[in-house]
Amino acid sequence: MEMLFTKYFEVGSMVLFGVGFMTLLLHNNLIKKIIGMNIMDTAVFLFFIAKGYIDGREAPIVRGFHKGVEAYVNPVPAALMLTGIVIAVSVTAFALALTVKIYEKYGTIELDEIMKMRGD
Amino acid sequence: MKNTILKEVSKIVIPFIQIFSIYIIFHGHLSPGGGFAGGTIFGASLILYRIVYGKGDAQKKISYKRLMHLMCISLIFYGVLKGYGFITGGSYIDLFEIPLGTPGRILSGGYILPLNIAVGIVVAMVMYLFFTLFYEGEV
Amino acid sequence: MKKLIAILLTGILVSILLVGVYDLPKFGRADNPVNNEVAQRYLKKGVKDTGALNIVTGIILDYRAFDTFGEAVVLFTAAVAVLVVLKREDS
Amino acid sequence: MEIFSIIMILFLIGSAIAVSAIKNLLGAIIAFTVYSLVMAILWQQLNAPDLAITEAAVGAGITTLLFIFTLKKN
Repeated sequence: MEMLFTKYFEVGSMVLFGVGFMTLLLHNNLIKKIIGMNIMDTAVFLFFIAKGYIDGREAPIVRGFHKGVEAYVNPVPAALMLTGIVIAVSVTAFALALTVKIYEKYGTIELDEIMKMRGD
Repeated sequence: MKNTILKEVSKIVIPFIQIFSIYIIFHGHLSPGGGFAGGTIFGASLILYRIVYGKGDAQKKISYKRLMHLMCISLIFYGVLKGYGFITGGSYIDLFEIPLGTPGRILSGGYILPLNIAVGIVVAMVMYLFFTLFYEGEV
Repeated sequence: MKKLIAILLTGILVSILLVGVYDLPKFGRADNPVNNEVAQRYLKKGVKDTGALNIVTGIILDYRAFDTFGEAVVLFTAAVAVLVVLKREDS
Repeated sequence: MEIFSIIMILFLIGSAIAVSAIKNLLGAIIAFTVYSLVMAILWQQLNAPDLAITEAAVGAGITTLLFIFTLKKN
């Protein structure tokens, strides 16, 4: 139970992942589903960045002179997640384009009505 | 749009947004920022121009042909320049190599500054393309 | 019924993930296994190798530059795909 | 810093639940914008300013724009 107060970033990102997953499962609307997918993305990014943090150190930008290895936080998770943010944007844009096309064809974006129209 | 106040205000605001984005791209190796953030802000300024001035004026400045040319040329430029850097760096071939310079100046860091500019151009054009396709269905 | 199953599934998933979090090392310590020799190598020699004061930029545009190239290609491909899907025919 | 981070995480979970609970689609998109912006502040707290600047420009700017124009077409 005291884990909730020492590892609050990790616990928070896992709960956010669960909330995004529930949004993905519960709603019929396609736009709500895409927002849920985005929430799951950012929860995973938050978990990675929290793993790279070290108490009492500063951001990995050298100002003035190099203060040694023990003065900066871990730069590798930040470099990896910077890639992930941009990929998340392109996935979102493509999913929204497909949503626009689905609306033009069926006239609705509720998933169960689309299923009823298709007959399965 | 026929709103005069909006046009006059955006005529003042858009150059400041663009200069801020160019500052972020050019200081990408000295301070937080870089190609992705600066390119997105530059794309936002183009989007503002498109919303305020409409389709006709925007297509004169940024036509579909020019946009695609810029994107493809910067992507190919990125690949060729970094491929050349990988060949020359740390090998025994005596080809020309950009010097690293003193850290802390703007013109330093070897290939990082031109690569940042290429990434910024690609990101800005992609954001503008997304927006116009969602807004009116044509570039 | 469907909502109940969804909530139950999410509860099971989150509890499994929280059990996983319970076994992780403590938050914010310098001797965690995340901070291994890779990060220390980048921090120690990053400025001398790349010439960039921002070490994150040094990693994404010098050490792992082809990773960023693939990312730019993904952005370009997404733009072309949206162009194909969404461009109007009549214009 | 610790208290501030905990408050921000609770606010983040609250806005994520609000996205799921609000029936109006425009309201849900605005709640998602708030979520992105609070996430950018949290990354600044975790000493990753590059990510914070990118998320504030991309997540709270362009993604919201795309969602709202998709909603306008429907």
